[in-house]
Amino acid sequence: MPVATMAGWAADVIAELSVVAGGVVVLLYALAARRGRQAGAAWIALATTAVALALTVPALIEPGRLTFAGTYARDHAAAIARVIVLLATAVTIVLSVPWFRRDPRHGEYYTLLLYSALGAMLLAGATSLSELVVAMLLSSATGFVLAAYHRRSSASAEAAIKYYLVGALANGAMLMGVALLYGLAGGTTLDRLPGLPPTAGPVAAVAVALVMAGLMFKVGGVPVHVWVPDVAQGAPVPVAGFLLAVPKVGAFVFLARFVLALPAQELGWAAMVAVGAAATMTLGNLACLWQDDVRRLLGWSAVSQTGYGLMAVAALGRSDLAMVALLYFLVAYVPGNLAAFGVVTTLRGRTALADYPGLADQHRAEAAALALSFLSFIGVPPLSGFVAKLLLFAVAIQAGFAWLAVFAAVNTVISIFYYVRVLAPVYFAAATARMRTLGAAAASVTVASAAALVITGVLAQPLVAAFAAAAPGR
Amino acid sequence: MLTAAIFVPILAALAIALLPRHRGLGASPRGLTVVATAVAAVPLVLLAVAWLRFDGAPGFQQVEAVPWIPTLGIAYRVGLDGLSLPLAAMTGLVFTVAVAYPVDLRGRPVAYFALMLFLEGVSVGLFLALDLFLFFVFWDVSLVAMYFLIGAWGHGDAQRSALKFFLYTFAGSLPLLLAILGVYLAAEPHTFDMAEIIRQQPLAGGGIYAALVFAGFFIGFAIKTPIAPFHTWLPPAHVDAPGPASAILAGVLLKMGTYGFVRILMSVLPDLWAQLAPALAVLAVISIVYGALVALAQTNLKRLIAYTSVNHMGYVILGLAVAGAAAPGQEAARALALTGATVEMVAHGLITGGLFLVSGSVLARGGTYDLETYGGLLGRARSLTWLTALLAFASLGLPGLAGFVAEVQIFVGALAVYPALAIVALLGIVVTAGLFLRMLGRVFLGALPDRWREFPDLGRREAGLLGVLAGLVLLIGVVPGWLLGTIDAFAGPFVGRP
Amino acid sequence: MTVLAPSFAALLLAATLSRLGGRPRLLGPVAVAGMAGVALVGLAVALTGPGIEIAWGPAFGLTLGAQGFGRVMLVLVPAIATPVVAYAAGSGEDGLARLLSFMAAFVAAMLLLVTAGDFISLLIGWELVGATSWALIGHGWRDRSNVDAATQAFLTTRLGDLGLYAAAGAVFAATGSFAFDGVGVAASPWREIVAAGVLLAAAAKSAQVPFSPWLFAAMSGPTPVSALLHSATLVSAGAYLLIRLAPSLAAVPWFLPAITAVGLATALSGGAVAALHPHGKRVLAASTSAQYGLMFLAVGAGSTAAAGAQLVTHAVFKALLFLTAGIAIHATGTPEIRRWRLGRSLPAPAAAAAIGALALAGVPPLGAAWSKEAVVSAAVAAGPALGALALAASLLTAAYAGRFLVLAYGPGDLARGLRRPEPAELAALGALAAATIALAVLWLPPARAVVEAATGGTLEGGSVWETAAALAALAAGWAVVLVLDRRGWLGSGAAPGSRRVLVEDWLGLPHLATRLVVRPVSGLSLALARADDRVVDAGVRAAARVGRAVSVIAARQVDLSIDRVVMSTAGAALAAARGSWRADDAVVDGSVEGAGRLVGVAGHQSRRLQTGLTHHYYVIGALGVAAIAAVLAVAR
Amino acid sequence: MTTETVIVVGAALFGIGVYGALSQQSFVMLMMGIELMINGALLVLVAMWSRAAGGSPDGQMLAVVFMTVMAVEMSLGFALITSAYRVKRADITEKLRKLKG
Amino acid sequence: MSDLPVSLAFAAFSAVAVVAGIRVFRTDSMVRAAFYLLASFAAVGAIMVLLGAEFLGMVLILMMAGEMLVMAIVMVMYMMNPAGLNPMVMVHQHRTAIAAGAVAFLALAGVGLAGGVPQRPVTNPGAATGDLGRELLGNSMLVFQTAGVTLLGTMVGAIAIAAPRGRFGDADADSQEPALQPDEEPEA
Repeated sequence: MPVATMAGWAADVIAELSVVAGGVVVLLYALAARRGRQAGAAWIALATTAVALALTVPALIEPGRLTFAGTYARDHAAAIARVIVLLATAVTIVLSVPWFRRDPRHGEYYTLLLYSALGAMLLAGATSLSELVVAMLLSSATGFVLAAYHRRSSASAEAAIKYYLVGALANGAMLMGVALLYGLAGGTTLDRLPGLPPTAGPVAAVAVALVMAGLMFKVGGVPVHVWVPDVAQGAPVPVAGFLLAVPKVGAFVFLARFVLALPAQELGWAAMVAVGAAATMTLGNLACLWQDDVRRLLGWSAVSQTGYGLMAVAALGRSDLAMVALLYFLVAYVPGNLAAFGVVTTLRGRTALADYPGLADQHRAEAAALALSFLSFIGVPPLSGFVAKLLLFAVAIQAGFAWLAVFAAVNTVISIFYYVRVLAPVYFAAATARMRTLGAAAASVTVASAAALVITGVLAQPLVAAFAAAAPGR
Repeated sequence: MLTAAIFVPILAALAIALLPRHRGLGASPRGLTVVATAVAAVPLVLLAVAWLRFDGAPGFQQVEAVPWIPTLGIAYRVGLDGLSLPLAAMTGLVFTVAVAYPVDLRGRPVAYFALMLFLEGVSVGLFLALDLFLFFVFWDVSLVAMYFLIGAWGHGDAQRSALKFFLYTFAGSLPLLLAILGVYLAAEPHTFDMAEIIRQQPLAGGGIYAALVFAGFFIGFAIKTPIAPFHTWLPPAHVDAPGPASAILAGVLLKMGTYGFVRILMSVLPDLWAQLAPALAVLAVISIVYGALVALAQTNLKRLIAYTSVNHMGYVILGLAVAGAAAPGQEAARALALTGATVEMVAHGLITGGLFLVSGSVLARGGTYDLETYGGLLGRARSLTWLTALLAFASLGLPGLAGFVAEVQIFVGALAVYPALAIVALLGIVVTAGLFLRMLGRVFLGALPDRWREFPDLGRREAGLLGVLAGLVLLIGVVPGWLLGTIDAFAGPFVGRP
Repeated sequence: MTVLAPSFAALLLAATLSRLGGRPRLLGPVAVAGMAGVALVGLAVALTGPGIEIAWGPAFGLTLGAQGFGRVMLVLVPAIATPVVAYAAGSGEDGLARLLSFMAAFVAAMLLLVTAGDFISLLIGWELVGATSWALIGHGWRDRSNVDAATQAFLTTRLGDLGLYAAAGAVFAATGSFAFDGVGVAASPWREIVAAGVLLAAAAKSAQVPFSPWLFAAMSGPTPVSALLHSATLVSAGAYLLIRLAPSLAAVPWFLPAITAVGLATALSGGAVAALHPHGKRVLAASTSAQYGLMFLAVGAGSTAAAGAQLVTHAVFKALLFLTAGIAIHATGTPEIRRWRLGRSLPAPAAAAAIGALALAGVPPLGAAWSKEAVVSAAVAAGPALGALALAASLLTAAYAGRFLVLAYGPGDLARGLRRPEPAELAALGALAAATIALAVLWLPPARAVVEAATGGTLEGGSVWETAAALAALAAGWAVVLVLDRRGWLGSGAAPGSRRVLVEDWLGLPHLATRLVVRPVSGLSLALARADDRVVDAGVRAAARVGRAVSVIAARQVDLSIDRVVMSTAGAALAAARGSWRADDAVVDGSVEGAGRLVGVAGHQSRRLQTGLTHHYYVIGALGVAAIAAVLAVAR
Repeated sequence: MTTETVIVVGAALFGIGVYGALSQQSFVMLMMGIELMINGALLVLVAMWSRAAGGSPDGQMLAVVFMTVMAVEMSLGFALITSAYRVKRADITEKLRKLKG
Repeated sequence: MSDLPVSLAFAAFSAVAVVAGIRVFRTDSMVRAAFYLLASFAAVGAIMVLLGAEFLGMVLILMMAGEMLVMAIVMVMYMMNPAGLNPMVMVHQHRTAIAAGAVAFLALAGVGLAGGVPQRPVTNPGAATGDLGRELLGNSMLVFQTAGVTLLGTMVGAIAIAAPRGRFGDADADSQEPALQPDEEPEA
């Protein structure tokens, strides 16, 4: 292998490499720094995300191509996903500092966070089954640990174990699927999938179903969504916000690449994804209805949001806007999720619904962030959630899944009920006690996330235009 | 200029929302009322100027357009014609009056005025929007603002009513969204531009797709209007909302539905509308008679007025059904019906808006809406009585007042196209007369119960504001030419009147 | 001078009067002078006869003009109103300023009505007359029965107004304009609608059968209001309309016969009521109804001129009679006619009443006799049977006129402590009595041409034997009255429940209206209101029942083993409805909320899927993967 | 020893693993089930590499990745079990049921 | 290698792999179960060798041997009845699990036997190990690197949550959520 090629490949993943390096630096710092200075690791991590963001810029501009012998894509979709992931990671870092202040293993936490983000980034760019498996593993392995990070908290431990057990099963299933697909395609890169032998039908169906199990686990879709509410409730709050959003970004992009690579004639993947979308959004919504725990509610609502996002996946290849819809959905969903968990973080983990009355009186900004986040989830204009839903409905109709759009509409109406169930006391009831917060830093990134919902909603054009140019595999 | 009419109140709302709550202007309800009223009047003034510049030519005028999401064919497009101009101006007026109208602020003046102004900008924007996307944005946002107004300043079971309102009308907005998307996807190239879509008529071929789009629009607008049997969100929302919010809900928000029927559904799918016009007319007549009869049985002042809205919106739909019907040779009658329906939208906004403000004042003084507990208030509250009576007579369609101008045109038009239905619908005006006279008799006439010996009359501010509405109702009733001329500039070409 | 001038003048007067509430002394003079002024303006307009077109909207305008019989009405209405207003000012009612002001407004509306040249203008005047009459009848608003009576009157006449709406629409549909001119040329189905609408409106307004009872309700107003409403204004509008439009609609075959039938029925039934009723003002009210029945009869017989003449003479003497009745009520404090007998106590009003009653009975040479004869002539010309019936009606007229005179102002005991009439009241009586007498000019030969010119119709030449027959009927009627009075039966009351009570109560029409209209409507309205609150409740319940059936099956599975929970909760959303069955009592608020509740229960059920047990999750996952594979393999 | 027969053996191991994962209460036993599933997958993979993919070298790489997955999952599993045991004294799945609904 | 001995060997190893696999869940002792699992893995490793992947097969056997030792230790540490001295069955939803396993087996075996898998035998049997090396540092460089980061992350993570002692003493102290009020002690 010529050295020049290797160097060129390295340059292609310079942003990812910077995150690897940043993680190592954070680790070394954490090992060296005194206990009082552990929070400094956060600043290094933050700087790492900034550097990686800067290094991602070229990939947003240059035309996309495959690298590492076809195992990795350096294209717009991956770059956009990387930007979303890095920004979300940065927000999570800022939220984590006050949250973990008393934790003695404060430092290496950021290494794990960075590597988890890296997993999502690699997943977004993966174009081979090997890279899929290993990126999934990186994302999951760090995710399990992050969920368990409150080592004195039984809820955290329980959430992590369940996350792990479900993930291990899904992964195991996926490996069998990957093995079969490899055999059918004669290689691991995705570009071999369209050439599956025509006799492969049943084998391919089983194989794809097994791979789907793994991908659905990552995006939090039915039937392996069960970890989502548990992690939302049990994991450390900033981590919950992170885990419900960031891995999903990578997994959705990979899912898009994957289904687009499948031979559409032999496999009814679009219908399968559509059914999965319907089931996911409905189940998530129904389970949300009577939640009295705000974090758990957010978890279930994340499930239902995944269902909406899957609508775009189902429409891939049948609608020219499907990829735009998918990416825009991620842009709308991630900050909404972060803002909501940011509010919970800022309010010191306050999670019982009964603790929320009168929030608007005491903390206008936090209440507004929560309201914006929820309204965006509902899809109220001019928030980005609305544009996302508009696009999702449009692509579903265009792809011939009008029933799915109607289904989603009905679900949206149902969802109003539980979002309003939280918002109504926040705005209409009087506070019973003074609510303390974690401080201005957490509040400000929360508000910034919420503001992003407004900004990306009103000024959607640059995003939509960029996404329209970003179709993976082209 | 139209943009200013939309965004001055919205920006002012944001500015007010950011005011500190316990210092300065934020702590002074009186000062805020003055400021907010002044801001609320801005769209009214701007639209009055726009009206002066309006030249009566067909098509959209004074269009202001900026690309918004060109990739998706979305632009910020506003403009007006003979249909939207009166409605937008009426919106400005009703809001100005409602903002200035005294109400129990529950110690949250900042939020109240911010929401009211925000809602004003949004509502004006909806009537001026020439882009389906923009239209829907305003449509949905208005629901949210109204939800908070009812929930936070309502009374009774306000939160439940607000939720029901929000859920129900949002449920209506989603079929609307799907239908808009259906139109968008059918247009080639894909666009949300109303003028372009109306020109293209992308769904002219009919078929199941067009039928589904029609159904989506219809459900969305029918819920908002509301047409019976989609009206059940209306009474609780009205009863529990604060007076000015009710006035806006009835005066402005309901018009969004009827306006949508004309602006979008009838314009985009005229053939289908013509096919279904008889059925729609039947539905309208049911709304008319049903709304009137149910209102007749009410003992709650506000519920009574709320049901008359169902009745009046039935007139509007009847007019629209007639206007869109396939009746060769009756273009003049159809134009008359469309003009009448539009006047009814404006008139209902002023009249019912005024009546809801009145009911707010009655509640503030008597603490209940129960008709039977009142009586003989004429002796104590003269201006309240006279203003209410005037508005009530306007609502029951007395000539010389705005309601008559609207209803007579609707009936005349309907009679030319659907004589039998029109005659059934006419029964509605007798029932309406009965229920309003009964209401006036119960509340203001008869013996004065002892508990109301000290019932205070309207304050000068209330009387003045209601006077403005009543004066306009009278003006339209006596000299409607200026309004009818403007509307006819739209209605004539719309029905293809030679 | 524009044709609207009289209306404006009256409106101005109304506005002025409403501002004079603080200065009661000025009210009377201003009102009388103002109304007289209005009459003069009306006269001027009637003579010059200008027409005017007001562009109301782009599609149509309002056509107004002093044409045909309208010119007579322009003068007649304010002319009658002037003494009535004087009387009202003198009688010192509560809220006099409001009363006078509304009377002036009422006159303004009436003047607008009679100048209307198209259906929209007519409708405007028509409805405004109705609305102002509501305010006048309900003048004593502190008593709720007055208010209810006013409402009844308004609603009844508004029911008739629907006819005008229909007529307006039909004319427009046929001709593209609302002008009266188009009535004659309208094409077939529309012309019939116009005819029916006009007849309905006219009958309701003129208190013809079956709408007559509202006139009794209208008696709740103060006397001057009754005098005004029942003489030249409110009630006359219907007859006026027919006089104006019947000729154009004569081509509709059933139109004139229908008018005749209505008029005849009212004349006879109203006469019967008037002849029996114990309440003074109501006797007059019923007689009004009957007299207008005669006018309808004339119109139906094709003689609008006779009807017009009758309208004018009736307006004058009926106003007079109402005022005398008002003085009697005021003096005695009771509306019961048999307890009046004020001939000795109040000679001046008695004289006036005598003049009025003679006119009502149709005693020559009073003008009223001339007009009544013209009506009878018209009826005879239309057919002998009709003529006979018309004669019968005039016999009834004579009878109740006599009864009224004898009971009200017959020679009785000299009563003391009576409230004496005010000078203004007496002056009003005098003026009206004088006018009644003055109308004797109609007997002069040129009168015939004048009347024909004024009404635009023709008069039948009366024959001698008709006059003789009419006089005989008159004499017979009076004889009966005198005989009955001698025997003391004239003033006797009716036994409760007797047939006579039924007759007195308008042959049971109000009862019928209550049973056939009011009760069904209010019952329906209550039922609908109740249904509206729990609409489609049944639907919700049915859905719940289906859901329960499904859930029973599902539940059996659930009980088998904990593993199966997971399996069977695939149908959890359906099992849901079980809960909603329990919540059934609470489900009363419509299908929407019912559906909401179903969803809510589904929410509870779907949460049961999340058992917290990992091995259940594993099963869900395994089932899910199998399902995915199946969909993948099957779907394309 | 054809591709099909190896796949059948792999399927058997996978099936046994599924059974174990679904039936075992103890975390460790449950993990053994998952290991067996991966074991089956690995066998199928190598069979594919050898007989169906023409010995393409990325197949071997994939096998290495599979083994990495096994190792990583096992070690993390043990770490998480350790952690859970410390705070909850939990060694079987039934002891973890606080988070539900 | 001729076909027959290979086939016989394959049959034997397959039998071992499957039977040992079943025995994993059919034994009284967890430690024994661990060793059955090891046996199953070893048999699979042997089949892999038969299939030509000598290096991978050996790695698998070695790796699993180490892993099973750890597993045994963990059992001893945490599990009740660690040494399996008493017979025990710790299963739930047994029938469902059997059904699921059987379905998985039948589905996979069924589609495997259905014949959709292409026949592309390995072309250069001897070069497998060398290929792997080149692949590792060549085309699959990124995968290899990622795996490396994953292992690093796993080590850090496993230590972070499992090690009770850290640089600053008790590493678990205060490792929980903040309390709702700053002056309160958080609840565990």
